[in-house]
Amino acid sequence: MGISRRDFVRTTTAAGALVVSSGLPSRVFAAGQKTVKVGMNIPMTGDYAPWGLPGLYGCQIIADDINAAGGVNIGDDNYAIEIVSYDHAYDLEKAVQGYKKMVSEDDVKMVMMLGGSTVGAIAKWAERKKMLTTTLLCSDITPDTPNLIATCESHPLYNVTGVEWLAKHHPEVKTAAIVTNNDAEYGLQSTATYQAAFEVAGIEVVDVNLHGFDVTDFAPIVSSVLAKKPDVFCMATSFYVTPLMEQLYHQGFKGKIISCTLDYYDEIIAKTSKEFVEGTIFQFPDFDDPKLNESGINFPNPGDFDAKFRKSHPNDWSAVAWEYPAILLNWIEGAKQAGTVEPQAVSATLRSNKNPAFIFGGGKWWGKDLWGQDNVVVGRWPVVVVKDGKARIQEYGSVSGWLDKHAGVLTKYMKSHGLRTV
Amino acid sequence: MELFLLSIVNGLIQGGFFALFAVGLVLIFGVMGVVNFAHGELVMVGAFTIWLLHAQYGLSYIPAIMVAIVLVTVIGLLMERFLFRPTRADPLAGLICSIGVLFILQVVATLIGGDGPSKQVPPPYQGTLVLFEFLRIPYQRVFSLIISVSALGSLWFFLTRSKFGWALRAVAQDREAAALQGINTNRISIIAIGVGAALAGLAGGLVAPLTNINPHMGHNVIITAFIVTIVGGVGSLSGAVLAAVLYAMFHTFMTVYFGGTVATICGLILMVVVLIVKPTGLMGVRISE
Amino acid sequence: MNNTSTLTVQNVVIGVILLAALLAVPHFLKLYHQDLLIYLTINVLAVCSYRLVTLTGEWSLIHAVMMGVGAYTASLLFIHFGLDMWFTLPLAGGVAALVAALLCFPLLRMTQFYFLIGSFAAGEAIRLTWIEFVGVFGGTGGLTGVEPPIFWGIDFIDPIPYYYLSLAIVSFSLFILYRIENSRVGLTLHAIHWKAALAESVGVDAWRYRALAFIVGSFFVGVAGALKVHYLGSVSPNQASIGFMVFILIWVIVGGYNKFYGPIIGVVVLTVFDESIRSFEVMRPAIYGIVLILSILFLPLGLESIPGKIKSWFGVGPAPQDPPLTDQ
Amino acid sequence: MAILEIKNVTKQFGGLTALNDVSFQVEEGEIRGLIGPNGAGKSTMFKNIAGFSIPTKGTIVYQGENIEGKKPHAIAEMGIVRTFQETTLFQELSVFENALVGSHIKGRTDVFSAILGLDKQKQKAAADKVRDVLEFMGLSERQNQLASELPLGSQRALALAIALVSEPKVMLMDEPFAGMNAEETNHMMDLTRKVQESGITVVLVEHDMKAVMGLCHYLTVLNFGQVLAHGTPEDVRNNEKVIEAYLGGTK
Repeated sequence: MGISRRDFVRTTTAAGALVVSSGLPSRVFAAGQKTVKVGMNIPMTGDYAPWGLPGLYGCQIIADDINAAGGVNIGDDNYAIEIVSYDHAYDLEKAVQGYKKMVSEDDVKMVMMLGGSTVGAIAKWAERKKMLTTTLLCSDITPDTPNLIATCESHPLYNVTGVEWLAKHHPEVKTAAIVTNNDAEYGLQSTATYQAAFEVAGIEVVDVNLHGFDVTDFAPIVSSVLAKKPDVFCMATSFYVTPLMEQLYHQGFKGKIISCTLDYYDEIIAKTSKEFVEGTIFQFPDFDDPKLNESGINFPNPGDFDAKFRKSHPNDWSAVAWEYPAILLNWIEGAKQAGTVEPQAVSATLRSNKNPAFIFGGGKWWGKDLWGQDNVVVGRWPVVVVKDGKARIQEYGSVSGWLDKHAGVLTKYMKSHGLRTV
Repeated sequence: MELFLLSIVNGLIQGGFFALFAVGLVLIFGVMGVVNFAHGELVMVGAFTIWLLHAQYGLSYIPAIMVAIVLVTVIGLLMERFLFRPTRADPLAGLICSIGVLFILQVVATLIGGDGPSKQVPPPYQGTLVLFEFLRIPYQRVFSLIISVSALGSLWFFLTRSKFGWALRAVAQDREAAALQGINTNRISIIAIGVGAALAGLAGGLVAPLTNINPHMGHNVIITAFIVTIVGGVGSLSGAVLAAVLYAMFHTFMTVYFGGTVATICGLILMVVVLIVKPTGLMGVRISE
Repeated sequence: MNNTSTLTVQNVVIGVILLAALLAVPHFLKLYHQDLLIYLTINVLAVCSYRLVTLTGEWSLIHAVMMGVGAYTASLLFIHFGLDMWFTLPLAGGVAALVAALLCFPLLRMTQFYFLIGSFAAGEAIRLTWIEFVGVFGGTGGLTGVEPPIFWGIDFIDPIPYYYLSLAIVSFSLFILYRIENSRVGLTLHAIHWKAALAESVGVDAWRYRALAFIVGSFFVGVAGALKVHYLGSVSPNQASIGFMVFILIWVIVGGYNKFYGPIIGVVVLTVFDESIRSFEVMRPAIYGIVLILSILFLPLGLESIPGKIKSWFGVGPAPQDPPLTDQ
Repeated sequence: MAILEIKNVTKQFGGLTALNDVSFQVEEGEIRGLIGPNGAGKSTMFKNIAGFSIPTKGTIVYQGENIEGKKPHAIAEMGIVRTFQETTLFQELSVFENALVGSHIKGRTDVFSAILGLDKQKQKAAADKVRDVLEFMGLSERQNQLASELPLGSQRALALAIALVSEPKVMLMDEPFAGMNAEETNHMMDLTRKVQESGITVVLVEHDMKAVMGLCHYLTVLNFGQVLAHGTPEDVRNNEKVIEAYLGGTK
């Protein structure tokens, strides 16, 4: 199973080589067809690879589908989509080098990135080259980054919906404890958001436990948190969910569990028990979820995508598997409306749309109050709960609705952690 | 009070694990004068072996651990023969060679397991030992504590009661004097790295079901091992065991009462303080003037 | 040490050709490789300053963190006070030197293995401080938005001007490092390395000289850090991790640390090599590891010793000796 | 007048007493021998005088000043310079550079002067001094060779040269004749005498009895860390206790 994937990685990364994946149909281009290149400057090796590589696989599936169907009509031209990838391994120097290469040498029309310090590092170049760039972490947006947008994942804002749902369906919970990795890009952002959401929901936060990336044993961390007897155990992290869940299980935690992600939850069930994981709340659905077929969802055939992905990459599904594709689809829509693939025009068209086609619907542009630019699309976001060993969407909460009422609380907690706000 | 008891148990379990790999590092350093930077990767290889054989191919846990130990020992012996022995005159060259090995082992693990998410091994011993309602220890951890204590016990027995153990300690204290007394230092080096690597393999096998397994996991292991080694005294095996347990307790209690990051910073500061106050560590012997 | 740097025709010709090549090379490269060239130039300063620290025979593991100290200093000065690179560069070096001076008291009580590990621990503690104090240092995300200067109408954000600028600064720094090494100070450092006790017996205060090497080395790597951050635009704790430190160590040792130019050869050859195997992607570290081991086993004096070896094969020069890297 | 006074010095390592209440005085301008069987504490005494080790008890007075507890480099600066057992040189440096290190006290410079070349005058003086001493030691022709390439006799001479360049008042020589053949020994004895004639007080630890008896003006005999006897070579040769100690120990 390792080998085919390895070959795939190698071919896609070879000197930013053209990715024409195994799917032969993509080679059958219509006469006179042009190619538009879209860049993915993401981590494909190292610790952050799980938040890069699955996205590349996902986008490849989408691009292959589009190309197999004859490409996409933008303006007067018909285009094939080509994904150009560069592995920056979450290294600042490499991220900037890869970005400049894509923009200056590969002639890409949009660059998708994971976010965090790597986006901070390229932000200057995005403005200089006026290149449309996307991130999954909307906290990357600053007053100086008009070309940086977050059109899909609005980490960490969506976390409010899970807390809202929890408070509504489990009014008995009074206290919560938050555990996360102590980093400014992911953990602290989520922590601030959860603190704000709990405050709004009337749940008292009795402990915030921050730990480094060097933890090998979560037993003491979990023990110390459980000693505060919280009703809710909240994981504002994606990195250490499995070992934390395992410890909660062994230390006999009986309360509610809420988490940003629950990637590979079947493995967690294998390490704990089905009963224990049951009822865990998080924010990222599987794509075979029936509720994704409802109207208002802006993602073509989620079930089909899910099947294709799990067939070609059975062990690699993570949240980014559909997030980068959603951004890609969003961009294609924008380019169609703009009638061109030129970054500035697409960017302007996307942002002039008061009701952008957000993946879960209900989208609107937001962000000025917190980060200085309305460059984040917020809208509905799914609250996912494990039911009978399977992740199922319970409802779509409204991120925008919450922000309209409580953005001030969020700002307060962001500031309390030393995080940047306008 | 409950939390206190629980933390002691957690600290002991963690301490046993720290001791397993720190003792190996000390043994190799003491006998060969080489800082084996790849020691964390030896633990990683042990853990990966469990993932591959046990979790992927369904081999039982205990045989998988055996294979892990043998495999890691073989890697250690190869390192001794082809890297450390030729560069013996020069400890720094040995260190750089071990960094080379570190790179190679990480890549091999990546090629086998892929770059994707961290690997998980379902615990072979399910269930939890409930001593009191507040004192619950997963059987997997009980197992790992028993095994690490008995491994360290056997090592102690070997070092104090056998001829080899005696020779090994003699070489660790003074290589030249030992050679003059007719001890075959090459053979002792082989035993040292063999035992050290085997313990690392065992540590990897024990930790596999308890943690995230990925090709880079050796990094945290080696940092902890350094701290333990320094605190315990570079040339002292009993110092390493004592320091492992003390440091694990220290880290556990700091984590419980002050948080994880603070615990790590304090651990590093503790190490620097020990270096300043007693550069030879808690049990270290003064190297002759 | 007592060098007789003769201004022969041969040397002048070689110098002119080298200079011309250094000035011409970016014009033959695309943007991606121009960037690489700039980082390479800066890394040359990092390895050469590291070599100064190692002249006394002590190998530290804090040099990468000192480069980070320089980068963070420059970033903070730029972001909060709008100071231009002309000011941040010396100040970054100064702060790195100051941090080094303070660290001398605990660290220089140790030697050899203890110093190696002690310096590593001190470096990690500094790095964790950057991570912990999010408000000041930006946590794991680090600091962004640092810019190069615009001067004489030249925007140094473009790679070629910045390359020339770094080339000038690095060359000047190397000249100073070279002067130090070939002065009495350098002789004393060498003397401490080979026989500290003998040097002390004729009045050398070994502690002071080890401190001097550590502080001056840290100053220049601080400058290198500032130079890097003004081009790259951001700095994060990750950049100062043990990973980068290991690379500095490798560059110096594989290049050959016995000669002034050894580390330069090391960083240049290995960077070019590393980039040339980029298409092997995941395999790359392993290839690197194998090359590392082979060079230690078969070229213990580093790449720098190859010409000498070739000469001795043909019976032209003396057979090179293989002294150990550290004292016994 | 005594240039160096050792007063009741005791040195203990762990449970071992290497020196036990040792006292003696060294007169200015003499060649003093410090002899005794192996393990008698001679080298330990040297280390304590030169500051490489600190006495557990007792004092060491040099020119009327207590120097105990001072660092080796500070003691060197005051004028006490030691040489080492076996051959201790900067093997990787040339003969000239080796001797130049010896001129540290007079020739040292700060890093800025070094960069800007402000210390030219000083360095020239140091180099001249080095050349004089090498000439004096008969090493002039070899000054560009690596120290490791020299024959044993010349290596010892170079070790002496390094010490001499620093212009000491007292020179502590640790077994300068060890491993030498008769010819080399004679040459070394001549050199030592020349050193003494130039006004430097010499204290030497030595096993070679022929050299000791021929060279020293006065001897101090140590045994098991205690002073066994003082006296001229003639006195010591006939001292019963000394004969017994030597017959009981090594020859």
